[in-house]
Amino acid sequence: MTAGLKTNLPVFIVVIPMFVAFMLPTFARRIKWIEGTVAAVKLLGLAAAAWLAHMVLYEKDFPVKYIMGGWPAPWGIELVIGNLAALFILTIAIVSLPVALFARDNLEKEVGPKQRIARFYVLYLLLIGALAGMAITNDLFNVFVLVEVVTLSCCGLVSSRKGHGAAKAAFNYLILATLGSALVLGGIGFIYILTGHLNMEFASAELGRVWQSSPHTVWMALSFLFVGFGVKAALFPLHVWLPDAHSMAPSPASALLSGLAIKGYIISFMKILYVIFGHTLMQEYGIYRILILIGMVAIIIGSLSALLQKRLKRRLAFSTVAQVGYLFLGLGLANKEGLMGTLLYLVSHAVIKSLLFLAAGAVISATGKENIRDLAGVGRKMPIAMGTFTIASLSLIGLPLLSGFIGKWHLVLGSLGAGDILSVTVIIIGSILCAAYLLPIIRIAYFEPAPEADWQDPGLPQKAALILLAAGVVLLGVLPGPFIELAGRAAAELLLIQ
Amino acid sequence: MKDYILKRIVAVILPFMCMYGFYVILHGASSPGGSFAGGIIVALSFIVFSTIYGLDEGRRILPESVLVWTESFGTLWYGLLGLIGIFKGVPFLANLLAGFKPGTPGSLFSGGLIPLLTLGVGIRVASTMVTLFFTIKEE
Amino acid sequence: MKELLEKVVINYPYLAAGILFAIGVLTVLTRSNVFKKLIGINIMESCVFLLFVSAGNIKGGNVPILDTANPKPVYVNPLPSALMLTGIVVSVSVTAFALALIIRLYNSYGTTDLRRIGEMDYEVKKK
Amino acid sequence: MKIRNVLIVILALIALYGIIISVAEMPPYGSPDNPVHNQVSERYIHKALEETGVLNMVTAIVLDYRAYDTMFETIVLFTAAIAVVINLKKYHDKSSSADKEDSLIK
Repeated sequence: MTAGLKTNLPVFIVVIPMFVAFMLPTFARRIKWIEGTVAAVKLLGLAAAAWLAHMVLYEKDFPVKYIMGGWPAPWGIELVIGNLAALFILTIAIVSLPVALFARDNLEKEVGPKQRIARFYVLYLLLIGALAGMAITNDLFNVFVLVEVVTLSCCGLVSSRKGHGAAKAAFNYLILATLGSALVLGGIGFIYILTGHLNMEFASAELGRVWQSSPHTVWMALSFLFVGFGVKAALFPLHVWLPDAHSMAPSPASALLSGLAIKGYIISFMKILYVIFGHTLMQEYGIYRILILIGMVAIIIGSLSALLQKRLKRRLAFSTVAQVGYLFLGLGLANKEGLMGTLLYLVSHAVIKSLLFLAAGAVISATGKENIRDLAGVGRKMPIAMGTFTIASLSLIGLPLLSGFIGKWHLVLGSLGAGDILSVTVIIIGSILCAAYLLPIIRIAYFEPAPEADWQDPGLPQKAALILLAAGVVLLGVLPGPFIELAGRAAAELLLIQ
Repeated sequence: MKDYILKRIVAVILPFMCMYGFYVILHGASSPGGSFAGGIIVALSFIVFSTIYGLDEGRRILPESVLVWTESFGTLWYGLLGLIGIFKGVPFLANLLAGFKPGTPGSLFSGGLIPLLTLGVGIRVASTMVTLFFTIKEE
Repeated sequence: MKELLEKVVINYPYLAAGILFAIGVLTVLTRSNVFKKLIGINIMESCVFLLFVSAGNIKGGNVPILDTANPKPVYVNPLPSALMLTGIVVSVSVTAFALALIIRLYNSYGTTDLRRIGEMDYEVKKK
Repeated sequence: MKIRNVLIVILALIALYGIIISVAEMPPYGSPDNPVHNQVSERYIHKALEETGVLNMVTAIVLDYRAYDTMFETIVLFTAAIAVVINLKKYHDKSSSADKEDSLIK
């Protein structure tokens, strides 16, 4: 039994949240049961993810290939459970449990009656399952289908908020994201036409042989995939949907979207770039330089536009645009340190940004104020919400001993290794700008006189969620051992270093 | 709608339409079509019915609870059939590997798991389409 | 040049897919009416389906349904058709969801023009 | 607004140029020697009956060789249904429909 559980663990991680999601609308009559079930599923998921990570770290025979339905690689769908997948699944589990806890009291205000809350949880579980699936799949078309599940559930989560702004944001998001997925499918089509394979490794081997006879088609496939995933991951000139969607969504949904959904696309893009195209082709086409350049522009422009925002959640949303720049910058460095930096920054940003959004959501739902100027004195009235917000901000800026530092440190090391002084400068400037747009919030919250209003810290589950995430931020900074190990091995795997 | 002729014609045609939909679903293994196309035809029969006879009548024939159940369990059915493979010790969604009989080619129940999967997906597609239509029409 | 044109003419389904795809992208990006945007999205997705399905074709090939009585010599590639079945379902779901959002937008703004909606939002913000 | 449209048209023209160039390089349409017709489709065509027991190869692929994709396809449909319901469904109290509260048209 245990052996069966162990071999099929990757399938269960993807499928169990979805099964529970199918049953929620029919079985669950009371909102308490739904919340309990979701929390239980997430706890189970955390345990499973930890087990998976432990197996990947300490057992010899990983990465392991799971052959779906018994059809081997080029004919059927193949899942690969390696370091990258274990790292991302662990991140999903760490972030999604506190979000589920936080959602308990929050949703009634932002989403509405209990039937809608039940549907919200359904979309939440589908999103989690599909993200886990994206991390482990090794099949191009399967990536597309999972991308669609993620896109639709994200748009559903955004549109579940009451009020007219949410529908508009969700519509813009849906249109642009579908444009992105059509581009992704087009890119997959070009690769399929050239190689005749959908499995990533077979396609890669075939592409290495045929690319010289049709270089422009390969270039077209690459640019289709780049723009498609760029739209979905909110890469700088294509980020127009993000600020509205992330600031209009209910707070738990914003945390998921900013923390996890974007990361899922980046993981997929990373796999497609490094596994299918590979080092030689990317160097031949100069993708590395484009990635670094766009990453740097995204960092600067995203941070500057965040500086200009007056509303709290919009500022955090623009901050996400800047952080996506770091991730793409690391992808373009093309050495082990840079890729490790991307992966570690991805993990730490997932935790930090979801904590920031949840704390902001707690503050906004307690005070009813969205502008940063009106938050004077929140720090003293809501110590836990604002305290965790402070920890997360300091970590995002990149102070040592907090999680954001490790990712940035590896990114800097990677840029030095690539001999790219400009990107080191940009990373440091980005940190300074990050301090410039986050620290004023903390200053206003703590050092300005509080008005005579009765603002309370949120309820116990929400406090627990915030503290859990804050503990995660600190722990990732102090004891990053397993994460660094996983990220290092994943980076070496992607770059084919033995 | 008050149109008497339309109602009579629809009353005659509809059962055949629905049956044709199930025919397409079940014969997906040996002829063009299959779960999705057949499911759409089944859904269309209900959609035509509730367009001609009114939404309330449609709701009476297919209550919301039935729709929610078929919608959820059509998808769950697929997953549960996939789990059979795991219980037999072979991968998820295995078909003949999991010990199903291939049957005579071209007959109704050929291909082991496939007719069961088709039926689940077809019913599920039909109920989703009807749900989408009802929800959008109600607005 | 002539060589290029000849090759392009041989690959006319791909070219049609590409041109229609560009038209779809233009429709999505330049029109402010929500329905036109949705139609643009549908055009784009159909083009990708065209690209895939024409990739699987063989001239003189048969429908990929086995005929046990008299087997055909050449069958077209069934894989792209199977993939596009999934793609069509995805496209249908996106369209349904977008229509629901359009209804919601129309209920709260009274218009289906995104530019007008933006102006209304701006006015509300100013107040 | 005008400048933006002109920019978009220029971008589209560049993309079109790229498409034409890459179409010219693609394997010729309809030829049986294309890379698409490799051992993958060979097995689907010749072994589908033996390995799955159905005559329709497309069904064999959709529901057996790549059944995992089809599961996600149904999940996409399910997601869309849930998202539509979350947006449009009215529950018993009138005020609870998504945005009756702050509609901009009265």
